[in-house]
Amino acid sequence: MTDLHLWLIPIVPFAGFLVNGLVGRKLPKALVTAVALVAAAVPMIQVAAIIAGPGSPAVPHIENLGTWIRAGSFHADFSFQLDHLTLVMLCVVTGVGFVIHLYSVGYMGEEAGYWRFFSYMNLFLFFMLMLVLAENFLLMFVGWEGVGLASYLLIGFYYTRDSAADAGKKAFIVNRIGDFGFLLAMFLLIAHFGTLSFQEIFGQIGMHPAWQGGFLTAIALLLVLGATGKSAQIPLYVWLPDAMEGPTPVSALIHAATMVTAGVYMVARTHLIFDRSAVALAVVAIIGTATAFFAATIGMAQNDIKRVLAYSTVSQLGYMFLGCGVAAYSAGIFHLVTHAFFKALLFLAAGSVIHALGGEQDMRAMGGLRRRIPITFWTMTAAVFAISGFPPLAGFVSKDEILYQAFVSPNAGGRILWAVGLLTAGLTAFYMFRLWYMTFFGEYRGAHSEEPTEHGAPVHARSDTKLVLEAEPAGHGHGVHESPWVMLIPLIILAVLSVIGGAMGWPEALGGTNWFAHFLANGAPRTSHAAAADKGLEAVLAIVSTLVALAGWFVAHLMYYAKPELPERLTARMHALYALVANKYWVDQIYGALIVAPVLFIARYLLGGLIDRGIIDGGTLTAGYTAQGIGALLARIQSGNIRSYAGWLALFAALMLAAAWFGWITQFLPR
Amino acid sequence: MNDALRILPEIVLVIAGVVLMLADAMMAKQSSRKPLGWLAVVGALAALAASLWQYELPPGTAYFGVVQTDAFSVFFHVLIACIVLVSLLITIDAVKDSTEGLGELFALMLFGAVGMMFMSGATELLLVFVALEISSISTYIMAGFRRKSAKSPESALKYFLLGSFATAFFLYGIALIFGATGTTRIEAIAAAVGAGNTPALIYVGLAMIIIGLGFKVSAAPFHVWTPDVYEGAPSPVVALMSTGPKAAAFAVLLRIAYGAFPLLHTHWVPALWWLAVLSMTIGNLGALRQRNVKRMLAYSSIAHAGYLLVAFTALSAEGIAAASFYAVSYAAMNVGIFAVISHAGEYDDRLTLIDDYRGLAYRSPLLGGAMAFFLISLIGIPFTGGFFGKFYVFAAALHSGLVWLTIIGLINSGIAAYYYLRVVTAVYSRPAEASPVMAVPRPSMPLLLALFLTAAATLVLGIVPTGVLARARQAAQTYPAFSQTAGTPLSER
Amino acid sequence: MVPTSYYLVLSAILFSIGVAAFLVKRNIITVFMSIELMLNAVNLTFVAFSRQWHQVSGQIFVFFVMVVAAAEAAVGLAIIIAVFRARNTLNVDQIDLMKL
Amino acid sequence: MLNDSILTWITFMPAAGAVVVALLPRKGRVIQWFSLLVTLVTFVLSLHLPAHFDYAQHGFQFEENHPWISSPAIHYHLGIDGLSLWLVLLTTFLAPIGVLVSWRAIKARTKEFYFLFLLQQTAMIGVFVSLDLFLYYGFWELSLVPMAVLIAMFGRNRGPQAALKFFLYTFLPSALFLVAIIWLYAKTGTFDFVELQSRLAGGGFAPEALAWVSLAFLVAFAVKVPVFPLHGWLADAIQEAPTAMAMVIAGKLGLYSILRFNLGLFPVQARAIAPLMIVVAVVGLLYGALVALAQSDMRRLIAYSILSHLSFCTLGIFCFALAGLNGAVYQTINEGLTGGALLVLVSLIYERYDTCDMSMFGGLAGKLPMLATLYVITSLALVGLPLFNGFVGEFLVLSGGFPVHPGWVAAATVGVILSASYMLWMVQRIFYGRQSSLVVHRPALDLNAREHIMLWPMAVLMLAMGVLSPYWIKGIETGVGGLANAPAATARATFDAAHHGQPARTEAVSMEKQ
Amino acid sequence: MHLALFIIFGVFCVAGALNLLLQRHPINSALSLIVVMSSLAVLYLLLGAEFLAAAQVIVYSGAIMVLFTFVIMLLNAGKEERTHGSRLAYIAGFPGAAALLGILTFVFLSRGGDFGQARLGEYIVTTSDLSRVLFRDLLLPFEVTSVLILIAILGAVALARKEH
Repeated sequence: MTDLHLWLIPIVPFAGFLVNGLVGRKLPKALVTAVALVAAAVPMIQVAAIIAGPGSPAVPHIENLGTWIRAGSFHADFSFQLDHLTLVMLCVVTGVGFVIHLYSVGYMGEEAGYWRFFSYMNLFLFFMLMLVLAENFLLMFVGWEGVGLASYLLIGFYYTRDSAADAGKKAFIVNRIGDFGFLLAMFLLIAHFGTLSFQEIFGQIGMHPAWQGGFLTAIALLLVLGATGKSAQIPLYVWLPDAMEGPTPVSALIHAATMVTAGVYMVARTHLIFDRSAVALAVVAIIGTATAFFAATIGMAQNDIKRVLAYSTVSQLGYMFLGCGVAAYSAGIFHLVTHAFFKALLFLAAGSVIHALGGEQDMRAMGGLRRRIPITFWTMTAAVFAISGFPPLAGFVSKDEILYQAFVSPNAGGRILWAVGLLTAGLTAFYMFRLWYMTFFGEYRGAHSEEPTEHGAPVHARSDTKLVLEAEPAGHGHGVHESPWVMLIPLIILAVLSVIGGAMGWPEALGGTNWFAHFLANGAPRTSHAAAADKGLEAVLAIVSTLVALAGWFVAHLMYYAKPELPERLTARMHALYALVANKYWVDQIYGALIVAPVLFIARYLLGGLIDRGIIDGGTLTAGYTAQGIGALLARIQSGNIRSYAGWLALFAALMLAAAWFGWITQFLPR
Repeated sequence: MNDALRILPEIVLVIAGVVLMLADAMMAKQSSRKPLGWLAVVGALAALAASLWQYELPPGTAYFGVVQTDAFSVFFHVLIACIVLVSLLITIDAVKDSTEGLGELFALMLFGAVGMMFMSGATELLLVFVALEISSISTYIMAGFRRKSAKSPESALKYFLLGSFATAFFLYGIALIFGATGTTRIEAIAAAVGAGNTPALIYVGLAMIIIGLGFKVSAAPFHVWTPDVYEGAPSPVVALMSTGPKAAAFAVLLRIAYGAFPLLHTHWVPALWWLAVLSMTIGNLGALRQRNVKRMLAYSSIAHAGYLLVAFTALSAEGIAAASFYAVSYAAMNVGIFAVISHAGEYDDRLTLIDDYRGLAYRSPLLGGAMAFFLISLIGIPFTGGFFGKFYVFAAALHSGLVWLTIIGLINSGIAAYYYLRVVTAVYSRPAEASPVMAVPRPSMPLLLALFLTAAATLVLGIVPTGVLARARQAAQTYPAFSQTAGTPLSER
Repeated sequence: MVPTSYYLVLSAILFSIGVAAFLVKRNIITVFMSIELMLNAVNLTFVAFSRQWHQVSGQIFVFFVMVVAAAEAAVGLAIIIAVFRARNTLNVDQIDLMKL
Repeated sequence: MLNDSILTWITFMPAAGAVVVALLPRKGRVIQWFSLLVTLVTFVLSLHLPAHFDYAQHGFQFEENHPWISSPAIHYHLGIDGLSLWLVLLTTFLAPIGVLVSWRAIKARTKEFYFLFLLQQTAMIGVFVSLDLFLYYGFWELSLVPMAVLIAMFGRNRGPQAALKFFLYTFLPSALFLVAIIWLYAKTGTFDFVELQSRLAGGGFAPEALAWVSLAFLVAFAVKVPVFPLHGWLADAIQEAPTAMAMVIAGKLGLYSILRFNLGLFPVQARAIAPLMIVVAVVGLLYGALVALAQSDMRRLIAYSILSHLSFCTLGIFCFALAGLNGAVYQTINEGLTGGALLVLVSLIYERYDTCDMSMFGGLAGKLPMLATLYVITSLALVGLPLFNGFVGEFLVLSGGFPVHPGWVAAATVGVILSASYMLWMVQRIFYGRQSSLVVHRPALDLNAREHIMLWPMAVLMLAMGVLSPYWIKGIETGVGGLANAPAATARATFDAAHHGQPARTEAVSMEKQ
Repeated sequence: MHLALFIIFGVFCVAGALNLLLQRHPINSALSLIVVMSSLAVLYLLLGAEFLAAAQVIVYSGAIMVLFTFVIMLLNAGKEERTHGSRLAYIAGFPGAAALLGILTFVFLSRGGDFGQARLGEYIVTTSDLSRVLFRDLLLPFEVTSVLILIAILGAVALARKEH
């Protein structure tokens, strides 16, 4: 077996992180850029080399670097595995990762924390690649937590802003709740299998066809909890919209294309466990569908361009979950891939818009940008159409595959899931076109872009005080303008991929080969029931969903282009509903009131105050005072008066004599 | 002549005392009396040498069986000689040249030591009584020596009146024992008790003797005099009287209990058990609230008497050895701490409250460190004599099956840590801004010597106790009747 | 013919009166006197027992007690004088500078 | 042959240094440099141990056994095994850092400080290497005094009170502990650990008495750890203590002793009380984390976080699973390292701003970026981020304990969430956000060379222990291997039967097999 | 005869002791004590202790009590004031004293048979008998007494010396 030196793939970005992180502050900017880009490019080249390499290596291909943790006979190794699923993920991570690194060179070009930013980005790549390459749960968990860390650092990149620091913390903690599930799942796995290695666990499952549900359900559900945290699904999605506080390339890379899809990847990776548990699959599907719909409704009422995209991401991730939940793992992964293209593109394009407007993120202050930033406009258009599901763009192909799989799934609720998914597709089209229209069409509604906006310093001037002083005079105070080429090239690349990416998995019903599903048949298969369905149904469903997308477009066109006064009328009419949606169903507030506040209350007053101060400290004091009190009482004998001392002596002498005479004390001697 | 050798240390001390008196009388009225102190030190050293030499003597009695020289008495002779020696050094350091009656003070210390030594060697209750009175009366007088303060005569008066009161009980006890047995010789009493004479009288008499001696060792509930007397008496005197007469009284108690009434141990062991428990508890709890250092140490000395009684109660050779060892280690650390107090308080007790000692370590690192060290030993921290003594005592007690006594005792030593540590922390905390910054006088040579001797002894007893331990064990062999019972729980005897 | 126990009881009575006097008397000198009373009571016991056992040592004990009492008296009265000088009172109840 | 006396050298080198310190002049920085030299030499000497340790061998190595006092039979018996090996190393490693962190913080009374500091070192090392119960108890108690005096002398505001509290809390149970030791001696006639172990294993003791004795041991140790609810001294002590002491005040001594004595001498009794200990461990874990959330003083927060993290160790110990025991020891080392580093960092902030009140801070990262970086790294290690040491320990504890007590361990895992919450919140309150007026107005420099020198080794070690854990585990496992419950397969079988009705796996790779 | 004498002087003793207790002027108390001591001397005679009877009168009633009266005079002590210094003295002390008396009396009377009867002139200790024991068997205590007296002198001198 050839040694592919898989460890090199993550280690190069790590080296980049170390160099930039430790000495980046003192390096010239060009060198920082070079290090970061090389660190991002090398893994991509390596992956390409593997793909282009001679023959296909054994699948899965495993490389073991040695033990990481061991106790007794249990051990978890630094071991990497390569199979088709990994390869797909590697392509996405390294490819999109590199493209976004490139973009960032332009976007972050004038930040004082430039070196810091790129070291974090490289760190992220390192952990993401670890996550993808891991051969066991524990190593996967390293990546899993690691990307969370990178995400935390990058969200809080503008750490002087309280909101950014808050958002970073929130992301980390909510992710930790998911990790709690992941950890428990691992403990259960160890308890049952004695190992955490994928191969060994899946091998054991394979050998015991009788194992259904039971502990496997428990494991699967705990894994789902982990996945909901990382992939921002109900109930743990709350961190992702806030994560938009980070720089836009971060949103594109981490909070759209790669990290948030880790949950989907994990479900696909462990699908052998899910396959044994109908309950867990159903849970995944329901969570996915619910999230997709729920987030889409919120997305309709958001005005911050990045927040719209954030909710859209949550919603699309829901689709992926739905795909996995109906055991169509390849469909889920396929959507993951296409979503990486178009959502990254959307974010980058949005970043370009924001960049153009000097930091403005509120869509109500945009409009009519179509001509001023044409390349951004066109690439974004491609993305909007792709996500809305217009054939033959990438989004259409992957989303339809999922909806189709849901429809034909033997589960009782498959049709319901499909219906909700379809409705969501319409909503998606609506809010994406709403964004499109509000941003690019109509009149420019913004104030003069030179002025910093109210709710936050402009994007270039956000890091720290030193930075503000340096950055402000250098800001783009010259009106709306197109971004530099270093930012546009990534847009174009991603636009192309968004347009043609669907070809990989063009459904057989429409004359394609669905190469992607076959490619993944080994790692994350489509389950067999899909094949039983007929191709005609698939075609019909595709048409239906296209029509729904068109409907969404139409409504958006009506409301935000044709009759711009309509939205206000509608909001006035359906005031309560609008408030509900615009306030994101008050979920943050509810969580705050139901979880955070009680926990803090208990911590502060019940535990910290009552128990710690009151009982434990107080108990100590009471014991001390009691002893002192007895001492004081004894000291009362010490009246200083000789006669009373003599009286005391006489009394005890008498007692002593009595005791001696009657022999009392002999009996009262405790043993 | 052979008889005289058996009381050689006492003779040496008497001669030294008399020489001292004569020298004092011959000296000019205004001249410094400190050289007399050195003379006394020489006397004490000679007595120490004589005591050590007595280890060479084969065990035996002298003067018609009135006094006995054995490993046990010699052990205490050596201890008492050492205590007096160091107390003399402290006195030399503490008192001013002008202090009146200094010559008498030194002489009294030496004469008092004669009494203590006779106590530890006497086998005739009459001699015990006389010796006890010598040691007591000399301490009564010394307690009143700090005459500038109204407290000192008061202290002397209280000690004197209550001491005499207790002596009356002690004497009554002897009378009753005499009545029951017809003799006042210890072995003879033991024999007579075996012959079964009027047990009621013996019980009551024994109880009265225990009352009297309990008073002398300040065991609760006969401890009431202790805090007042310690507070008023001059510190160097307290150094002596909290250790010397106490050790001697314990020796007497041991000899009487183990020598004269071994057969009645079922009677006196419970009594001592209760005395031990009460002493430890009352001593430690009482000390908790004290603000005056000397009062606090007085309570602590009550508690330590309790620990010593624990060893008695163990009723084994180990117990005797432990008691003897504990007496030594307690003497070392207690004399040491009073050396510090005496110097810091400059004899007239300028520093009386614990708060006055705040920041002592800042004013004088040496004194502060020494004080902390002795306190730590009193707490019973390992590698100090205090710890090993306590350990040995409770090991003996537990070995004899006294589980509860051991538990009570060690919990008590835990409580005790509080008040000792309060002083340690005071010594080591920064002096308050408002407090008058008191310049502690530079330690003089005798003080340094005293501190060195006591600290070294405390440390040696904690780290390499083997030598003293062997002597203590040898002393315990004086009572072979009990060494066989070691190890069997009390209930099985 | 008097039973020895009568003597003993008499001594016990005297002793107890001595104790009581110690508790009652306010004048330090009288308090001291009650101690002397107690010692005398003990002496009676010694003499009585000495007679009973036909042992001289009991009487010698009494002799020694007298000597000790004399010594105590000398010292005690000196202390009393010192106290009186310091406090100008002979009332025991007022000799309580040190307490608690 | 150095192997025959190395432990004596390591143990008493600091004490000898202390004596020299007492004689050194107070001028300049002589005392500091000398103390640093002593601690460094001790550390270098201690490196001899892992280098010559026989990792294949169970039982004690580098033994020294000389009679000390003949009766009671007390021996000067030293020796280490895999359990104590790394704890000794941790102690010697932290010593130079303790000197460095006190370099500027201790301005007056340096002689007293370093004298006591070095004495404390000897006491701590002595605890780990003593194999004679008497000797052990000596070091155990001795370790209290310098600590208490240092807290009293160098405490910030309420030093004396904190010192008293600390001392009494630990000393009172020690009294009962001493009773237990003496009882054992009375019954067996020996203080020697190895001999006692075989005697006790031989049986013939009243089970009730043994239960009480083991309880006395346990309480004394539990207070020192501290185990909830015996932690009353911890927050005050850590808040007041000079950093060099706060770093070592909690954790290792108590946990080591529980492992060595409670599990080593009283395996049956330890198992009997395990359910209770599991409960208090989990409660303490969550309790500490929650109370930490409510703190506004950095040191107090860290104190409660230490309580929480040490509870992991207790949990790991009383599950009696090999992984759990490994993890408990590992976590003990982690706590010393990471908690220590955090306290060092806090003290650096305190040196610059004279306060530990978090409400006074904000935006410090802009001003002290290096310090902020290291602070974040340390926080992440404490939080248990994978590839840091904390994760290895927590993972081993939790995964080892899970098959035994799934419910409790699951509850303990919640602590993972909470620890992230309070640590990140602390980081945020200090370093992020707008700069507070204190930060703006008080001039302060970023880390200097000395501070770099003491912090980076710790940071690197955190990472190294996170990545290369087998290097440490192999030693630890020889030490704790004998303490675990052997029957791994049955544990899983009962687990399966109890929880899922699944048949026990036949080809199971038994996790706790030895 | 013996009994009569015993009763007479016994009553004297007790009366004197009670008088000591009840009198408020120290001089009266001292005189009462002299009565007690002298009566005791008679009782000693009844018990055959001739030398002691003499010594009792000379040393106790004579020397010691003279010392007392001397000091009383010196300090010009007046009548006692009935101060209320201590309740504990009564609360604890009187029951204690009473219990002491009770226990001792009970012991003596219940075991009265053990102690035999005292006859007049049955056992008379002469001075020579006394000295034979005193200067032989108890020589050392006797000698040691000198130290005691030395101390007493020293102490009296040191304490009573007037300060300047």
